[in-house]
Amino acid sequence: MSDQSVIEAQQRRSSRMQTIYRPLILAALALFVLVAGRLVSESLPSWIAVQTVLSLGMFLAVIAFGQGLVMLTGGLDLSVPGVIALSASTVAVWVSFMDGSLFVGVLLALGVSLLFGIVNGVLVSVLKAPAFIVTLAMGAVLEGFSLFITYGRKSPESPELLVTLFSGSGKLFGIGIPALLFFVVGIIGFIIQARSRFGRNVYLLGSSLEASRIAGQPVNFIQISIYAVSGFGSGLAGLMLVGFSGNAQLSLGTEWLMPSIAAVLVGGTIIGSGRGFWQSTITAGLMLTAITIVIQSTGVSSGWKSVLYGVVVLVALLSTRSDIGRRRRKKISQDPL
Amino acid sequence: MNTKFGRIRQIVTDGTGRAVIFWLILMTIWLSLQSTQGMGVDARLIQSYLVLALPLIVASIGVTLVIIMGQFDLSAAGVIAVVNVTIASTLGSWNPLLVVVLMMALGGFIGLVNGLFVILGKLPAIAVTLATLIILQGLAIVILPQPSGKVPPFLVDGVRAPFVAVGIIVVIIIAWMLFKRSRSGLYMFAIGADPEALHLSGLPVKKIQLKIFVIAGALYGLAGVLMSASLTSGDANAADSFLLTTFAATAIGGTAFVGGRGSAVGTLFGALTLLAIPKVLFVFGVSDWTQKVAFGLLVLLAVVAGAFSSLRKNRESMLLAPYSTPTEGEPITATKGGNA
Amino acid sequence: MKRNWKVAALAVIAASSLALSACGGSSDTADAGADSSAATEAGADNGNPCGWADAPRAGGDKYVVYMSSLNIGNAWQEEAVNLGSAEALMPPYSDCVELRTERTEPDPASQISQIQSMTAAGADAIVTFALSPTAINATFKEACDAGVTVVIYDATVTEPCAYNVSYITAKPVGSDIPFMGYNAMAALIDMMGGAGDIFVAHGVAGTSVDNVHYLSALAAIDQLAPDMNILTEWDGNWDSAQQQKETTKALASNPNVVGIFCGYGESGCVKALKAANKEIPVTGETSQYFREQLLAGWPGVSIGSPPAQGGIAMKLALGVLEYGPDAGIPHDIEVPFKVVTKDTVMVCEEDTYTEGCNVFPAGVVGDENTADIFNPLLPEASLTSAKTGVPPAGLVAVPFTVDEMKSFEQDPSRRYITREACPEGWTQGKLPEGLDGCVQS
Amino acid sequence: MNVLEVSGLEKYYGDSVALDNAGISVGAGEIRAIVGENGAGKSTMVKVLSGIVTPDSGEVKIDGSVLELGVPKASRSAGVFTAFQELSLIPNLSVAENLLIAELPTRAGVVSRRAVQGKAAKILREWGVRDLDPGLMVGQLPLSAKQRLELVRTLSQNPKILILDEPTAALPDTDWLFRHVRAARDNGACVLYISHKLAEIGQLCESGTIMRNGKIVGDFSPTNFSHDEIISAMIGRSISMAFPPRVAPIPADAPVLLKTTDLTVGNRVRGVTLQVREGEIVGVAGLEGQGQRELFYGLAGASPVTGGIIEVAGTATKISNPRKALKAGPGIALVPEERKREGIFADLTSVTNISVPALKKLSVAGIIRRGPERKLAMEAGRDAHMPEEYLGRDVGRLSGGNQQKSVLARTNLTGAKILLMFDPTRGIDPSAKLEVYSTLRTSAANGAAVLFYSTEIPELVGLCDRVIVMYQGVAVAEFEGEQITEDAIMQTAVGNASSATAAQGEKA
Repeated sequence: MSDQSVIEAQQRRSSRMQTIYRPLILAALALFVLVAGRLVSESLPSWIAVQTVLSLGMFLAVIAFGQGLVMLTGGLDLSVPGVIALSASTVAVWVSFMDGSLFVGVLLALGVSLLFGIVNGVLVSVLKAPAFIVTLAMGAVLEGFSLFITYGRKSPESPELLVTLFSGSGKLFGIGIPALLFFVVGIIGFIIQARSRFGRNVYLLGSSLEASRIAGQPVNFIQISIYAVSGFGSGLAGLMLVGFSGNAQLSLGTEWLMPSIAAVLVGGTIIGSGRGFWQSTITAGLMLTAITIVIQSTGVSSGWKSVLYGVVVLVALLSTRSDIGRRRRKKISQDPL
Repeated sequence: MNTKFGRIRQIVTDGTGRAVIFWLILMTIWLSLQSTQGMGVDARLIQSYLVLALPLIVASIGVTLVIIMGQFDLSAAGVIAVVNVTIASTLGSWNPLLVVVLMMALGGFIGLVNGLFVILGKLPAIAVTLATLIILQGLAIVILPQPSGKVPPFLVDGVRAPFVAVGIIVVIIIAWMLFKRSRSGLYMFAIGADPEALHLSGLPVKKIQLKIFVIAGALYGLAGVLMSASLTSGDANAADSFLLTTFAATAIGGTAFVGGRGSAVGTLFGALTLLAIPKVLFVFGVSDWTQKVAFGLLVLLAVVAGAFSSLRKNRESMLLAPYSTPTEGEPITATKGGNA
Repeated sequence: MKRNWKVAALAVIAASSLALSACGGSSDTADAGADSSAATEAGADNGNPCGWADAPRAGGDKYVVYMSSLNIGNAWQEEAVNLGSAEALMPPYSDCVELRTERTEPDPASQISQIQSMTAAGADAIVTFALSPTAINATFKEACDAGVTVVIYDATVTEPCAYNVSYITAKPVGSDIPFMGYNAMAALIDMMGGAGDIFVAHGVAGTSVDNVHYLSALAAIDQLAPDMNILTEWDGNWDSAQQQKETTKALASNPNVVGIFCGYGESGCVKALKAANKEIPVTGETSQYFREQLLAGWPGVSIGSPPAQGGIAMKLALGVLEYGPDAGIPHDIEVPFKVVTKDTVMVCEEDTYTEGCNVFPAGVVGDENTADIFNPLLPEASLTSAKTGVPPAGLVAVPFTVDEMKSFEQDPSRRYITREACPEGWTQGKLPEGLDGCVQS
Repeated sequence: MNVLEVSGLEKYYGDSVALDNAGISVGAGEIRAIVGENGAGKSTMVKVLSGIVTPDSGEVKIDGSVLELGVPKASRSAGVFTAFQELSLIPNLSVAENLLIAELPTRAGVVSRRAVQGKAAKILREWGVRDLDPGLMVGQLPLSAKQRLELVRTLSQNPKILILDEPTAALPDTDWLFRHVRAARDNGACVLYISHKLAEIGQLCESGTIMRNGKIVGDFSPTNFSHDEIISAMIGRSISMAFPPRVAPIPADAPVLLKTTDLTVGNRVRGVTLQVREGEIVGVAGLEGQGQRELFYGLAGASPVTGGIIEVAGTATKISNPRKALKAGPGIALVPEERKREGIFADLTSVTNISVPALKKLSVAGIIRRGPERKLAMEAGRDAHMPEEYLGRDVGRLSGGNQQKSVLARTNLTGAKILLMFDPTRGIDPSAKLEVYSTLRTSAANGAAVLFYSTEIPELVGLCDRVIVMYQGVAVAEFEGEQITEDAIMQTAVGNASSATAAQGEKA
């Protein structure tokens, strides 16, 4: 059984590669990028920069969480901007026009987001409609709804509390609250995805829907709850962003969809498989955020900036490819010894 | 099953057939309401509707091929943007045929790059093409910082000339019928269903995959030319919406996102449907927020209906599966099926 | 069992989509009702409604006029389309015009499709915001050829047959130097004491409006403060959320900045600065939030695209219908705009136009709404119109005379910027502001 | 002079060795058996010879000329043709298109259906296969038909070197195959025959080679080696290939845990009445596609039951999905047919695979306690003879045997008393098979009622207390105790029994 034990050793390594090394590499890259930023701006690296990366990374993480779960099970959630817009305008309108309490407003917003997440889930799991297109269409519908509730009104303003919490004006021990929240989000996300029963069910479903079914897993329920969580996450992000930017508007979420998908992919999650880890996703989010900050302050024109960004993403993908470690080891094993 | 009812049932459960039906319904609503409102229906209205649909049709078919092959391609919008600005900024007065060839070659080249990263680089296609999309959209702005330029007039007038659009659509359908039955076509479907088996059969799977990526890229290139012809100018942002609409068209056309199954003809009608929806909403006088909602719901309706009926179809096929006696006895009889 | 409720699900979707279309329809007919109620017997010497130049294309006793903007939930877009609609619903126009409002999804194909639909539906005039200066041209041409009057507001198009009503190349009220970008940058340089490094925010990259603002701003730097550096640039997409995100990033890499050339979505820039508690000069457009900040003493210059252009464009369109296409109404109108600083900011009486006022009392409109709905060319504007698209009772439109319109014609030297061509007698050359323009040959 | 000369093949996957200086030489007109456990390197060698896998080093000579490695075309043109274990057929292409996949005849670039089907029909007839309609989608075929198609496709190339990898895994009548293999041999082809079924090897092969851990560990002559000797050589330690002893005959009053009356599933299972008592292992025999799969899946709630009654522990129960099945009375658990697709979670570790049914009771406030999970999985694994060192490993990387063991361990963890074992020993190596047998017997001894289907009739004979034979969706015969013989089962399975003809008529 010698080969078996060898395989085992390799397995240990490659799984550590996934759960520990890759996130560390990505985090290190994020820092490195900020340091290398020196080349384009002499005020980099700086404590402010780190804080900014963390707080923007926090928003990204909240969205990327649900997105990641959906992608693990072979889908994509394109309704993110729609949900964000809807939840944001719900809370804003409720508080600034209905003079409702913030608490109720938040519950309403999250409830609505959850609801439409569930609708997505039902369409995908029960009616077996392609997630890509269901969530795309749902996104359009939700944008319509958020237009409707803000329609003909003066653009609704955000509740004060949300602003102080998420605009970065509020601080705790001199650190912006969003930056601190990043770690909270990170830990909660890790517990849910890596340690909880729900997270386990997601991995099982992602690894093999048929096997889950035969093993007596409530597959439809799980799939629905995944989209529900994704909806809820986007709703939460909506609340945070409405606090961040001070008022609700349709475009609140549009600039976050692609980054969330990119973070999950660069984090090494493979669509529709049981492979992918939360710690990699969020660290990938940090790295991408850091990169955008540095690229932004290069002198090149905006066109070249996005070219640069795309190239960096490609490089990041290549450099953190999951089988790269194995390939190196193969070369070693080829020499006569 | 060979009763008339059975055949109708078959059309409805078949992705393509359903797309056609859905499209016909929308067209009837649109045109009938149009004719009752002020101006009647003239050929030019339909003509311009088709011209507007051409780029989406061609691009979506590219996406469809890649999806049938079991891969994913987000780069369409990027290729179209680059082609559009290249034509408008530099090829404005070139020989139109040369332009078409060049731009298809450009698209094909980008498809080749995508394919190489996916197949040799062993990277997930969606990630690679997302990156190339970002790069290409950036390049488009670099090439043409602000909308301007012109498109070879022959192209513009050519595409608008009566019956050209219809002609192109007919050509597309015929081309698909042939390609589907060509070796590459069969291999494409095969790879989508089971690349490993094809590999074991000793066929060059990677080469075939690469080929499809290139063909898709070339189609995006062609779509870019067609879009340029209908915009008559260059605009780096004009193609942005293709990123998602191409997939919507594919899905409405009844192509499952699992690979191995699908039809370009279905996609063609999916695209036509997508462009018919705004027309219907217009004649209904739907504007402001309801516009987005109604659009979303109609797309959902189209896709979910498809998923729903194919769900029932699968269930039936399970129950109607044939008996087999492996001993040399009476032959196995079952519904014969071609691809798509 | 299971199947049944799947059927139900389908049914629901189908039903609701139809229901929505229907209610959309009804909402529109409500508009129509609003003006037909005010309708009177269209009696006139030449038999046309209101005695205007040509008969309505679709026949009927009213001119069909479409007013369209982008369906992106953007405050500025809504106000522009509302002011335009209100114009057509005021007497005397309300008796002559059937107004139909539309929204365009932000992609050229949708707009092309929509313009074609409008033309086919018998439009006499189409007043719209154009997604691209060039991409829609062919469609506008078709509309013109079909006898439709096409008027574009804010952003311009190069199609000669269309009328451009825009501020892009205009001079601010009480200034001899054209271009918003130039004036804004000049004001910024002035506030910074002519030195220091800045951020520059673009709008949507790849659009002509953005390019004109940007290039004229650069020209100002060259001429007024050549040693000033641009530390960072970004695409603000004319969106405050995006502006705030980008400003936050920029501040992270360059906290030592002393001024921001922000443009539309400026509230995002200011909010990001506040979060980093830096109070530095900012150029922005006309949001209520920004003007309130100026009122509170924030160092900044508010200078931007007036939504009144919507109303002005509508008046122009109706003028063309009234006097006929050959009455010599210029195809290029420059809409003047205001420059407001913390010294010149002045609170309006609610809902009325008092000379020189440029910000509403707190709480009357939202942060993102523009405070600048009033314009010398649109004295009949009102806050109600801007908010709802329906004019308050008793308000009467002030039609243009042909000469009035001529007096606001764009200076030929700047024609090249909006039309990519010079009028006869002019050839392409450099403008004093450093941009490509036309010079007398 | 040998036709095939293989020397010094080395192939590593990562740092696991698949081929370790493997060499073999086969002469013309020779049928060489290659035996070894899964993971011994047989399939890798096959793939190297077929040009599918490029070895890290080594050389292959055919008729003395060196073969270009890693190039399928080269291997084919050198006359090497292979029927693969994992059938290289494309589900969404027709029988004909699959048969001619490598050189599809085109007319003006278009593959004409008629030409292909004509050609295919001719080939099928030549090879004595009259029951396959060339127009059928391969995906719709039963496994046996697929295997036959794969074989015909290989044989019809008149190979110089014919490689058959587990050709009879799902093939009911081996005689058909042997006839053609011998014919090929007589035409001077050299044949590599890879199989776990030592009986067949005895019938067919003149010589044999044993592989272990990627090495060639020796040759043997099938005629004068005992199975036990061969197996010992394969796994490197001596075991005896015996079935666990039956316990004393099941008492007549033992409670009936599972009883069906006129059970129908679609039109695949047409009125099956059977019962399984506590502690009993009831075998189900039948050629591929006689409805046994639907029977098992119907009972497990994985296929919709369309008629009849299912009584679980005496109470009639409606089973609409696997979840309900697990909850029904003492619980019904299924070990599915397609291990890779329906059985294992390939990307996840064995622990994760095993602990699935226990997750609820393992977790506190929704959080899984990992210590207890590992412990539980370890125990369950031990009961299923799963070596502990594999528990932390992705199941997808384990040998078929260990994959199956993790599935059995999970099944045991469900605590279900009614076990539906659908061909649990398919494609796993002898030692693993033994362990599976004993697992089944133990759970039966612990009061489980086991329904056991296998394609290998000897297993049914050796393991079961009763055997039901299915033909055309009906249970056509039932044997008990001494009546259970391979011959009796085979006779009824192919429909020769009187009851079978009745079934025929019923169908028509």
